[in-house]
Amino acid sequence: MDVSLIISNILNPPILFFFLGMTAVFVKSDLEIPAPIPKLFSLYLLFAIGFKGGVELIKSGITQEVVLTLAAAMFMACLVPIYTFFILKLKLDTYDAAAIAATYGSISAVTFITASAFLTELGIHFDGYMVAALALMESPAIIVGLILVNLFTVDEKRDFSWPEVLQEAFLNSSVFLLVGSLLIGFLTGEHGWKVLEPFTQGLFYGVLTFFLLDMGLVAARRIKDLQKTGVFLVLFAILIPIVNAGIGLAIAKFISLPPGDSLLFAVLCASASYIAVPAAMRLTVPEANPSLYVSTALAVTFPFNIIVGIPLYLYGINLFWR
Amino acid sequence: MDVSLIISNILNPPILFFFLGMTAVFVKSDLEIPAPIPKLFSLYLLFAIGFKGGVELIKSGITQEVVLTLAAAMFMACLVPIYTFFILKLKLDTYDAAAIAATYGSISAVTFITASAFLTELGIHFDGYMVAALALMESPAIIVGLILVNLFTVDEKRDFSWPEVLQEAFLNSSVFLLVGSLLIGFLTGEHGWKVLEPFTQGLFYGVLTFFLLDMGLVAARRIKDLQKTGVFLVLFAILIPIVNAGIGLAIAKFISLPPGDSLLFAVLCASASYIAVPAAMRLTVPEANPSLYVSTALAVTFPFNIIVGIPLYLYGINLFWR
Amino acid sequence: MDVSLIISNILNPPILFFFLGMTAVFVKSDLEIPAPIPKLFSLYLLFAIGFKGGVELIKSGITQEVVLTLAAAMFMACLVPIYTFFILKLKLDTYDAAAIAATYGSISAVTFITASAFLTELGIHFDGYMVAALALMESPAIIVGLILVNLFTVDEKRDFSWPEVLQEAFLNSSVFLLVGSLLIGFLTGEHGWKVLEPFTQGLFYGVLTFFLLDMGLVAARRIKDLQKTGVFLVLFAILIPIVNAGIGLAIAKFISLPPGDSLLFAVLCASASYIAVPAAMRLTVPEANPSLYVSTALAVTFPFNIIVGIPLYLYGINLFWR
Amino acid sequence: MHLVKKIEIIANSFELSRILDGLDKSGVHGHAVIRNVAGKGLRGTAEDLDMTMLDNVYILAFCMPEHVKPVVENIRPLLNKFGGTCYISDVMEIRSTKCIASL
Amino acid sequence: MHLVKKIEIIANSFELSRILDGLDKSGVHGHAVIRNVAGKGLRGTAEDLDMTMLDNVYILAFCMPEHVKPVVENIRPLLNKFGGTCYISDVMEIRSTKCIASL
Amino acid sequence: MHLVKKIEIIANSFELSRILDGLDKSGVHGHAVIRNVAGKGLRGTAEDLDMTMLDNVYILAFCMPEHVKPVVENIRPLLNKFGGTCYISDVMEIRSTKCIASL
Ligand SMILES: Nc1ncnc2c1ncn2[C@@H]1O[C@H](COP(=O)(O)O)[C@@H](O)[C@H]1O
Ligand SMILES: Nc1ncnc2c1ncn2[C@@H]1O[C@H](COP(=O)(O)O)[C@@H](O)[C@H]1O
Ligand SMILES: Nc1ncnc2c1ncn2[C@@H]1O[C@H](COP(=O)(O)O)[C@@H](O)[C@H]1O
Ligand code: NA
Ligand code: NA
Ligand code: NA
Repeated sequence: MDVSLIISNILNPPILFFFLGMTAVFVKSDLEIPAPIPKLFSLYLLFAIGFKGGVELIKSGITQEVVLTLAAAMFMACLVPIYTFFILKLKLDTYDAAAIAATYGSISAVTFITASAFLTELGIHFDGYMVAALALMESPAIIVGLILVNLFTVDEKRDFSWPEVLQEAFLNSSVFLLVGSLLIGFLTGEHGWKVLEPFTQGLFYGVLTFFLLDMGLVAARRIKDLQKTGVFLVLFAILIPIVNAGIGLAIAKFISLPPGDSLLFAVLCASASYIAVPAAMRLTVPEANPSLYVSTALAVTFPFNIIVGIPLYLYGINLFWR
Repeated sequence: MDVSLIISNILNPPILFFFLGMTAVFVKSDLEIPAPIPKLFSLYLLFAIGFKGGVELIKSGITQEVVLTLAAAMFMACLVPIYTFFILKLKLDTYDAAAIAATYGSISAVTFITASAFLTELGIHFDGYMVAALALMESPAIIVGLILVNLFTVDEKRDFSWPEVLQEAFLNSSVFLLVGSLLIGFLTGEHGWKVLEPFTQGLFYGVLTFFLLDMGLVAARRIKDLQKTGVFLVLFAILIPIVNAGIGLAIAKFISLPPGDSLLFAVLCASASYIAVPAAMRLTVPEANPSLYVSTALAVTFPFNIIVGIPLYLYGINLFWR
Repeated sequence: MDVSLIISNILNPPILFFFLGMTAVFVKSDLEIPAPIPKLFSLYLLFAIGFKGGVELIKSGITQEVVLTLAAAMFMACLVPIYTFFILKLKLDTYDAAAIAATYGSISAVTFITASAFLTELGIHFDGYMVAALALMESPAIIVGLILVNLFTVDEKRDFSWPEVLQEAFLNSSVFLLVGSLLIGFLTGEHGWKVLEPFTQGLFYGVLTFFLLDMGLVAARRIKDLQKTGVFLVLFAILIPIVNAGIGLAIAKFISLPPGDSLLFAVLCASASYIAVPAAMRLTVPEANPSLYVSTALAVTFPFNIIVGIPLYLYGINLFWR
Repeated sequence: MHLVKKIEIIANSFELSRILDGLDKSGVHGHAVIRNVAGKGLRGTAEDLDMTMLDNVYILAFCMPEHVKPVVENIRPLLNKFGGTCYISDVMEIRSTKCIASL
Repeated sequence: MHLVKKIEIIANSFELSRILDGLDKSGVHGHAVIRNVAGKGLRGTAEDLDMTMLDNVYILAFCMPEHVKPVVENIRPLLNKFGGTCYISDVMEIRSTKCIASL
Repeated sequence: MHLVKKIEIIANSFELSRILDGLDKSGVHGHAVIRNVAGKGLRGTAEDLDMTMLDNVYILAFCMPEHVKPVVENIRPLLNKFGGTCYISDVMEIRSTKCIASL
C-alpha cells in the first residue's frame, strides 16, 4: 500500500522531471536551466500559492481551526530547531549545529507545493489557510538558531544587530512575496481569482514540473558534497524529517485536522529550508560551513521528502485517520 | 463616487502588487525580479496588446472614427511637448526642459494597459484601434523635443544626424514591436487570434500583475531621487497629467468618442514615457539630466496615473458622457 | 496551388513574427529578446513536443509502422551526411565539408515544430511517434561526420576520445531533454497529459511565435556572413534540403506513411541543425570554420524551409498521395 | 592620462550593499558591479546561483591612489568575516580633457 | 609572452556600437563585452536596468601598445559626450606559439 | 599586501570545464567565472549567444607568481586548439591579516 502510493507519486510528471534533472548530472549532460529562469519560477510559485491561499482564506474565514493550526505551526517552528540543535551538537560545533538546526526548523515551499499537487491529483481536499502556516514557519527558526548561537558561544561578543537579523528573517524575498500574495488574495478574493486564474492556476503544474527539473539538476550537483558531510549528517537528513513528520501528524491528529491539511502540516515539519535560511545563516552565522547545511537540505532531505516522504506520511494518515 | 472608483481600482491584483513592490523597497526587503525578466514581460505586453489591437482593427475596419482618433492622438503628441516646454523653461535650462517635455508628450504603454484591464473589469467596452493611437503617440514627442532644443540653443552647432534621430524615434524596440504585432494581428485576423489566444489573452492579466510588482520596485527605488528634482517638478508631474487628461477628454467629447475609448485617450495624454523617450534623450540630448526625466515619469506620474488618475478620469467621463 | 499554400503558410503568426524579427535587423531597430529568454523558449518547446510525443506514442503503441519510420529516420541520418560530404569536398577542405555535412544530416527541432503547427492548422493528422524520429535523427550525423574526418585526414593522429564524442552526440541538452520528455510522456500517459495541458498545449503556439521572432533576429544577423560563404554554399543550402525532402518523401511513400507523417519526415530530412551539431563540431572538429556551418543552416536553410519548404513539400504530398 | 588605482572585489552578493557602503565611506563614489559570477574559493563552489542565492558579485572601482588605504581599512573586516577577495592594481585613466596630450 | 595593453571601458549600453566602431577604426579588432553591469558614476546610479534600458556595459579589449593612442582619440569624444570611463593597463599575452620559452 | 598574478582568460563556454581543470591541476584552486560574454576575436563574432550555444566566458584567477608557468603550460594547448585568449598581469592582494601594516 505504501509502495503503491510511492509509485503513483513517482509516476507524476513533476517527480519524473526531478529524476530527469538528477540523471542529466549523473550522465554529465550539459542540460541546464539558465539563471535567472529558476528564480522566476520560484517567484511565480510563491506568488501563485500565496495568492490562492489568500483567496481560500477569505472564503473559509479565520476560524478556530485556522488559529489552532497556526499556533501548532509556530510551536513546531520553535521546537524543531531547539531539539535538533542538541542532537547535532553531539558531533558538530555550535555554529554548524545551530545553522543546520535552523535549516530543519524552517520549511521548503517547493516540498509543500509538490505535496499539494500530489493531494490535488489524488482528489484529497486541503485548506487554503495551510499556506498561512507555510508562511509562518519560514522565519522563527532563523531567530531560534541565532539565540542558540548566542547562548552557547561565550568567547567574544558577536557583533550583529537584531534589527538586521529580524529584517533578514521576516522580510527576505520568499517570506515577503508569499505573505504579500496571501494578503492580496485575501483582499481581492473570488473576483481577483477569476481574472488571474489562467495564470496562477493554469500554468501552475507546468511551472512546478519545469522547476523540479532544475531542482533535480541542483540537488544532484550537491550530492558529491555529501562525502564531506559524512554519514552522521546524511542519516540526520533522512531520519529527522520522518521524526518531525511523526510529531507533526500527532499534533494534527490532536487538533483534529482533516487528512489533507495533516499531510501538508507533516510536510512542513519534515521539510528543510535551502533558500531563505542558508541566505540568513551566511549573514548571521558566517562561521558555519554553508556546504553542510545547504547540501543536507538540498541533496538529501528534499529528494527524500518529495519521493518517499510525501507518500509515506500519507500512508500514516491513511492508517490513523479512519 | 470618485473615491469608490479609486477603491475598486486599488483593490485589483495589479495595483495591489504595484503597492507590494513599493512596500518591498520601503521595508528594505531583498525582493527583486531579476533582469531580464521584466524586459521579457514588457515585450510580452507589447506583443499581446499590439496583436489584439490589430485583430480588432481588422474587425472594425478603418472608419472615420478611427482616422479622427488617430489625428487627435497626433495632435496631442505634438501639442503637449510644446506647451509643457515653456512651463518647464521657467525653472529649468533648455536641455532639461526639452527632455522632460518630450517625456510627457510621449506615452506609457503600461499605463494604457492597466487602464484597459480596468475597463475590462468594469465591463466597459473600448475599441482595438486605440492601440494604434498608442503606437502613434510614442514617437512624435522625441522629434518635437529635439526641434525645441535646436531652436532654443544658439551657442554651438549640435552634431547629431537626423537619420539617427528618426531611427531612434520610430524604430526603437517598443514602437517596432507594438506596430509589428499590430500589423500581424491585422493580417492574420480572427484566425490568428484563435490559435494565440491562450498565450496572448490567458496570461495577459497575470503577466501585467507580475510586471506591476516590478514597476513598484523600480518606482520606489526612484523616489529618493525626487529630493534632487525639487517641488516644482513633483507638482508638474502630478498636475500636468491632470491637465493633459482634461484636454484629452475635451477632444474625445468633441469627436464623440465612446466612454471607454475616451478614457484610454485621456490616459495616453496623461501618461509619460519612462522607456523609449529616456533612451532617445540620453542619445540625442545628452546634456539633459536623466534622473530628472526618468524619476518624474516613473516615480510620480506613473503611480499617480494608475492609482488615482485612471479612476479620476473615468469619473470625469461618467459626469460628462451621459 | 503551391503558391496559395505558401501564402496561407506565410499568413500565420509564427512566420509573420519571423519576418518581423528579420525586418528589425534590416531596419536596424534595437529590438532584441534578451538572453537567456530564447534558451528558455527552446527548452520549453523541446519539453512540450517531447512530452506530447510520448503521450501519443503510448496511445498508438509501438507498431510496425513506428519501427519502419524509425529505421527510415536512422537511414536518412546516415545517408545525408555521407553523400553531401562528397559534394562539399568538391569546393571545401575535409574539415569544413564534414562539419557542414553533419549539420545537414542532423535536424532542426524548430523547423519540425513549425511544420507540425502548420499541419495542425490545416487539420491534417500526424502521429506522435514522429517526435521519436526527430530525437533519433539528431545525433548520428555527428558520429558520421567525425568518422569522415578521420578517414579523409591522414596527416597527424587527431587527439579526441570517443567517449567524449558519444557524450556530446547523445547527451547534449537538446537530445537529452527531448528524449527525457518523451519517456516521461510515455510513462505518465493520458493522466500526465491532462494536468500539464494548459502549460504544454495552451502556451505552445504563443511560445513558438515569440521564439520565431527571435529566430528571425538571429537569422538576419547571420545573413551578412553569407558573403564570406560564397554562392556555392548558398545554393547548397537551398538545393540540398529540396533533394533531401524528395528522398524523404520517396521513402515515406515506399513505407506508406500517411500524408501528415510524410511531411514531417520530409521536413526532418530537409532541415539542418544550428544548435546541437555546431556545438559538437566546435569541440570535435575545431579546424572547421563555424561561420560556414552555422550561417548556411541558420540564415538560408532554416528560413527557406519554414517559408517555402514546408508548403512545397506538402504540395508534393498532395500530388502523389492521392 | 593619469595614474589611478583599480580595486577588484569578488564577494558574495549579500555583502554587496555593505561593500558599496564601505567604498562610499572611503571616498570612492564610482563603481561598477557585475552579478551572477560563479566561482570557487576558500569556501567552496558557488555555482547553484539562483537556487541558494549564494552567487558572487564582481565589484570594480577605480579611484585615486590616496583612497586605497581607507578602502582597505573599511573592506577588509567584511571580507574576513563573510569571505571574498580584494585586489589592487595600477591603471591609467582616460577621461580628463587633456589626456591625449600626455600620451 | 609579450606585452600588450588592456583597455577597459564602462559606458552606457546605447554607446556600445559606437565604441566598438571606434575600436575597430583604431585597428583593435578583438573585444569582449559584458552586459548588464550596474554601477554608479558621475551621472548617478544605473541600477534599474531593464526598465529604463539605461544599463551599462563593460568592454574589454587587448591590443598592441601602438593602438592605444588612436583608440583614445576615437573613444574620448564619445565618453565626453555620453558619459562613461576608460582605463588602460599593461598585461602579458599568452597565445603566440613561443610564449612558454620566454617565461 | 602582497603581489599576486592575475590570469584573465576569454574562451568559448564549451572549453570552461577543461580550462578550470587545467587551472586546478596547476595548483590554482580559486577562480571566478562570468558567463554570457559577447565578443569578437580571430574566429569572428559570438553574439548570438543562446541560439548557437557559442557564447564566451570570462575566467579570472588570482594566483601566486610561481603558479603562472604551469598554468600557461596547461592552458595554452587548449587555447591553441579551441580558440580563446589568456592574459597575465600583476596585482596586490588584500586579504591576509597583516596587509594594512604593509601599506
Ligand atoms: N584566487 C581566486 N581567483 C579568482 N577568484 C577567486 C579566488 N578566490 C576566491 N575567488 C572568488 O571569490 C569567491 C569567494 O571566495 P572565498 O571567500 O574564498 O570563498 C569565490 O567564490 C570566487 O568566485
Ligand atoms: N570610478 C569608477 N569605478 C568604477 N566604475 C565607474 C567609475 N565611475 C564610473 N563608473 C561606471 O561607469 C558608468 C558611467 O559613469 P558616468 O559616465 O560617470 O556616469 C557608471 O554607471 C559606472 O558603472
Ligand atoms: N584582443 C581581444 N581583446 C578582448 N577580447 C578578445 C580579444 N581577442 C579575442 N577576444 C575574446 O575571445 C573570444 C575568442 O577569441 P578567438 O579565439 O580569437 O575567436 C572572442 O570572442 C572575444 O570575446
Ligand atoms: Na521543518
Ligand atoms: Na502623454
Ligand atoms: Na536533415
